[in-house]
Amino acid sequence: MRERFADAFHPFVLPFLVGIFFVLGYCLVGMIRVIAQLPKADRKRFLLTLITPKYIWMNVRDIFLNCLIHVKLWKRNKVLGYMHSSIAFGWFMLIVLGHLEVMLFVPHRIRFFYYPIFFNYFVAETEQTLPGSLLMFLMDFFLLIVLSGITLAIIKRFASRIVGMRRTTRLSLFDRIGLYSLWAIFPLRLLAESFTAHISGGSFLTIPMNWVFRQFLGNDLHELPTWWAYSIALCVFMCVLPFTRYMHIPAEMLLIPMRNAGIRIRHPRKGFASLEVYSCPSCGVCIDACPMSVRKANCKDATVYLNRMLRRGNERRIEEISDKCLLCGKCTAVCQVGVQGPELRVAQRARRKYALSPDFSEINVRPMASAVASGAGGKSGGVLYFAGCMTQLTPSIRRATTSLLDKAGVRWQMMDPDGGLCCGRPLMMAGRTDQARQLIAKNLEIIRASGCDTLLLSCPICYKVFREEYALDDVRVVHHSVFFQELIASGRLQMQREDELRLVWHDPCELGRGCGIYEEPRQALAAVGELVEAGKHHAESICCGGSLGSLTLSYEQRQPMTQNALDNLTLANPGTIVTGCPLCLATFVRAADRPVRDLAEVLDEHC
Amino acid sequence: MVNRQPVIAIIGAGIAGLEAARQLVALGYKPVLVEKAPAVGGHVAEWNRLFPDMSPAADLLDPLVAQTSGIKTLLNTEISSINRLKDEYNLVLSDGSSLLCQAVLFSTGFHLFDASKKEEYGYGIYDRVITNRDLEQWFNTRHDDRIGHPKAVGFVHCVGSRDVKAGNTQCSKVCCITAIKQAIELTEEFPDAEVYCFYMDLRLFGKKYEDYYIRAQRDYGIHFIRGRVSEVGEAIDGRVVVKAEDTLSGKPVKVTLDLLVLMAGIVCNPDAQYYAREIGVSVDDDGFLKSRDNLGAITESSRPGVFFAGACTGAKTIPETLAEARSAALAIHRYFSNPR
Amino acid sequence: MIYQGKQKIWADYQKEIPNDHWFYVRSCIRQNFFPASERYFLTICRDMLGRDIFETEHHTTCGGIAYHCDTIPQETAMTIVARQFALMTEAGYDNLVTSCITSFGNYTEILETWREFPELEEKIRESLWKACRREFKKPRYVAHASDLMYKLRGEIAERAKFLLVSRATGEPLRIVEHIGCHYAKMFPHKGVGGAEYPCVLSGMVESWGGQVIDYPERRHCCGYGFRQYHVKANRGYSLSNTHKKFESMEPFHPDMIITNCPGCPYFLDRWQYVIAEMNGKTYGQNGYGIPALTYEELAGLVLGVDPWDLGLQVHQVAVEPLLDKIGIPYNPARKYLGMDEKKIMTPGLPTVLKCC
Amino acid sequence: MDFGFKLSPSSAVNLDTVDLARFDKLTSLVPDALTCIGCGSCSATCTAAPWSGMSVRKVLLGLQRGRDEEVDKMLSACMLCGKCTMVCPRGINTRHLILTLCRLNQKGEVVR
Repeated sequence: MRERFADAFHPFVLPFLVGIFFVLGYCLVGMIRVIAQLPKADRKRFLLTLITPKYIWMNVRDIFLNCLIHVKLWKRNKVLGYMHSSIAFGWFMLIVLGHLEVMLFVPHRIRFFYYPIFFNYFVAETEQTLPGSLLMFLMDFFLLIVLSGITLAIIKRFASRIVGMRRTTRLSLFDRIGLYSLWAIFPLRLLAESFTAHISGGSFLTIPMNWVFRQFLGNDLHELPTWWAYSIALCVFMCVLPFTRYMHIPAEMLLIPMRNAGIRIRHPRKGFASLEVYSCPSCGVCIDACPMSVRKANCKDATVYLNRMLRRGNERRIEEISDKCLLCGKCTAVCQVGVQGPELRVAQRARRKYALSPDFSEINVRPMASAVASGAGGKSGGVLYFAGCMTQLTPSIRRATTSLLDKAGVRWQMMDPDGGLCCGRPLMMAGRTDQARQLIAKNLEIIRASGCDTLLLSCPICYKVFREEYALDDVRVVHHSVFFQELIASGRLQMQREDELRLVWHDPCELGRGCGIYEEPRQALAAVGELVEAGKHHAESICCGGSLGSLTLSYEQRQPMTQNALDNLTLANPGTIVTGCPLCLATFVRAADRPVRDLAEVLDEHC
Repeated sequence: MVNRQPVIAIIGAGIAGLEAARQLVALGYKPVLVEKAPAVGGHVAEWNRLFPDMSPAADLLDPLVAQTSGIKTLLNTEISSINRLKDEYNLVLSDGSSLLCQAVLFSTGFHLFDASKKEEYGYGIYDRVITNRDLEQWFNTRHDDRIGHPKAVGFVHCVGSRDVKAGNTQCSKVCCITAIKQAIELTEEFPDAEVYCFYMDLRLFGKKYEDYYIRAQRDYGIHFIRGRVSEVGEAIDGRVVVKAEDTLSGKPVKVTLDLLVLMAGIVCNPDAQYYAREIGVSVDDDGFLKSRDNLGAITESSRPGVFFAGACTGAKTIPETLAEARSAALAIHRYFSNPR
Repeated sequence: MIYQGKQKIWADYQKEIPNDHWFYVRSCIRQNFFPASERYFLTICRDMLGRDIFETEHHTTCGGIAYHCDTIPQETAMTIVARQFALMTEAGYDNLVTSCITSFGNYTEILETWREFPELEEKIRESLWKACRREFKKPRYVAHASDLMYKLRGEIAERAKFLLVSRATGEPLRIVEHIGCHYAKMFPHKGVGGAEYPCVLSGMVESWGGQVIDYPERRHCCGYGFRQYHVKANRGYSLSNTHKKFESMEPFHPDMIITNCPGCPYFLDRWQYVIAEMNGKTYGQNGYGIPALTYEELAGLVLGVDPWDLGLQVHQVAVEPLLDKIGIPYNPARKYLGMDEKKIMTPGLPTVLKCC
Repeated sequence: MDFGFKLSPSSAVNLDTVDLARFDKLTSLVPDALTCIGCGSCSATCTAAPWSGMSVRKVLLGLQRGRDEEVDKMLSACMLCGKCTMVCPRGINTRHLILTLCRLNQKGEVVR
């Protein structure tokens, strides 16, 4: 190999240089701002992880698997997986190999940014060497991979159903520019390299194309323009990148380490939140996933649009989208980047100004506290059962739960025999955290007074908040599904199995995605009958539509969502629908065409 | 036993009488309509639009009148007396002639309660107090100086209904929905007016009535105040000051209105009571004519050959009245077809 | 306002009032409040119109206040009333005319009760006999003195020295009539014109040239309410009801208030002073109050009786502006002279309410 | 002058003078609020009621009767548990109603 030009420069590299410096500068500034916006504690924590070997390894692995290979996407959809990883990983390899070539043949040029990118223009092949032709081969190979990905991308754009997506996002102008320039880059590179292949050499792709072109193209006049075009395409792509969904490429590379460091959203627009927003590739997977989008309704309220509106600062829509959401968390479950839609919305709700705020300081819980204290009869330990507001509306759950506790011979007492305080979760969902804290303090007073060692909950909404927000280190907070499964496993509850009983388990949002409890209730149900699965289940189960998460959805708007959730549950035609949440129960019972029961009820009947 | 064409006298040519006559003709009889008014149609002829579909009263009445035009109808004719012969009835008419018939159908309808009897509401004393009928006629004619361009309007439900003191303990049944209908119509007429309905209970039992109520609340912003108006006074500007208790908040309320509409209730037509006594048909303690059986034979009296249709036996909606008219016709047919 | 409408109602509520021969029972409290009223009722009926009105010093209270204050049972009130009837019977009269509205209500209520429950009447006859060996016949007619005055309004109009018109403009005076609650609210058919639009006073006003004004709170109680005023803790409530009436009649600018109840003129008169002291607000023209007269006082004025003989000086609200408006002559110097032409003390002047 | 008693303010609600600004704004944002029939289901099921006398029905009524203090007192007791929404026969989204109301100042403006 020898260099073709002494000065090793040609003006057509300038566009590329402009682009690369612009995008690198932009990302650098962005990164510093995000880190600066973190609360002090978070920032310290994050920076520490960057120098902790364990975290470094974790970060490198995750970035490689997620950003380049897109493993999550592979699991979800092979075609999309291939499409993304072919482009991402292929392009990555082209860059790496480009640098290898430079280092191998013209090491002194490595300091030129553009050299590895336009290598084939600046060099002429003198003799064929094994490593040389190997590199050439790999270059053509990965270029082919990328091109295949691009082809798929083009097909997807015009026929998304082929790759298994019902609805995708509508692209903004910048997105289109970015998209088309991205599509252009690699064909142009192929052309450019083909045109110069007789000088710079090439491999199975470029050499034959070069030969073909030379049959009918008499001169080399078209060679330079193609390199220009290639460079310009790169420039355009990199210059618009910050304003397009492709921003997720750099953003995600910072998001992953931050998430590994356990940083949480504290403000809907700043720091980690903005990073999540930029990491959204607006692929639109969340649109199909969103329970609100049934019958083509509310499509514009999916998380992808929240992110877009947050980037555009469209306050009216931001508010609308934030308030409408059921906070079921499914968008996060299906999101490739794991954007926390619900958390973003709650943070947004928490920013709201109110003329009037609740004040629970007047409430005196001492009578309740002393009641549970005397109920415990001075003995510490035992189970304290908090039925919660919603269970008051579904007394069957309360009856079944207490009956099971008796059958298992557990020492227990009610925390709210004649109604109690709300657990605070609904206020949290509305973003009214401080007010929720007041209630939490009041409830803590009662729980502490009881001296119990286990707090039993039949409502996942309560369960989540007791688990996450209550400082109950010495008290075990447990949902009845888990508790009863343990009692069954340990033989303290004997179940009579009823073979012809077909049961389907509905994963309540707060219990499943919210607290990661999927298996215990299923195991418990398996003990009493034949368990069938819904169409979508576990992390992808569909919200019943009754969720307290939504502030604005009307009853009429919720009905189709409930119906859709029921259709999904009854795909395998179960005899009974079983759930573990009083709210889901009350919501389903209204619309279901077959019995809907709480887990406790079903267990109690077979015990 | 139909040896000769029996004569059937239908007293009152309101919708009940007309519909019954129409059915009887279809069954091959020759009924005679006796109407004291100069025209047929009764109350419905005075109404403008009908709940629950806001359809013009004429749409209901005109075809009915057209199809009964061939039937012998004695207008401006009162009945001075009725006497019972063996199995016939002799109607002595105001023109001196007499009508011998084998069956009598009471379709005498109702009278609107005289709102001036509720003195505390000041109907006939305060300029801005009118009744449901007055308002309905205004919808028809657009002539009523009392109405003007009201900014605040009140509707008083149960005026002379469910009221021992007014001598009327029963519910007039149609006033609630009528009040809502008229309140909506007024709101459409005067969008800037605040409209209040003072009710004791809202009884919206009929098809689509409840939807109507919801629309009145949500789409027309009509205020419903649960409480009976206790008294009405006149302010210096001639507007009326209405006092009531808002029983849901347990507080007395006071409001100054440009127009107060009294939903006069339904009482039995006194003529009907008079005729009934003459031929020994009993009158129920609510003042309406007494059916042989309130479940199975609402259209039949305790006397052979005497039948009822419509509001003479109690407050009725239009569909109920029409249905009764038809079943009365069939009852009469059965009466003449089966030998006694 | 549709006048014919009212006439129609008045037509439905006419009561028979005999022309002559009445047994008169006085009110417990009026003689302290407006003493000349009852005196002039007798003077007008007997001396001016030549009617036979008998009264006896032996009659007592009718027990009405005690009864309405729940301090005596109705049987007791009935026995007291039975005794009045006995006095009437003994005197050979069977038309009873009462000076007091509550008495009128009480007599009416008792007679109606006896009509419904004859056994109760028997019981009362028995207890009266046991108590004082007296027997009685029930009165054929019971009237309130204002009924009688209503009956005689025409004759009074004929003899009228003054009419209720403004001398300056010739306009009729704007007069608020206030009917005592116990007059017809319990038994509408026992009152002239019924309970909603009574014409007993408006009839007088109209036949004497005045114009009755109807205002939203016309029906409202004057605020006296035995259980309210008599208990100091409730007195503010009593006052508030009077205040409500004045607020309601204010925009109509009435020249005077005429009443037919012992308590009403007193409270409508005196509370004006209290309200003025509390809120600094007066309801008459330029700082004065609205004179609240009894129908007897009004009749007296119409017939040309000297205002001071009618006892108008014991009203809190100054009557002079009214007298001037009608053109009734009076001698300011005589205002506070007693019967013996010697000066009784002159009251101190209020701080807000304007008096002469 | 002190008479030892005072004029007591009238307990009557004068609909001529009640200021409906807040109620009107609320119903423009949550029209369903107009469809309340005062059945009291919300009050009966309310978690906060035993502690405070909270009642959505009374809140809506109070707004229309100018009883703002009572309304605000009740609002500030709401725990947003959502039971009232579950039981409302008219399907009113009571939580939305309450949160919207809490955003309005006495003049009926949304606070920013």
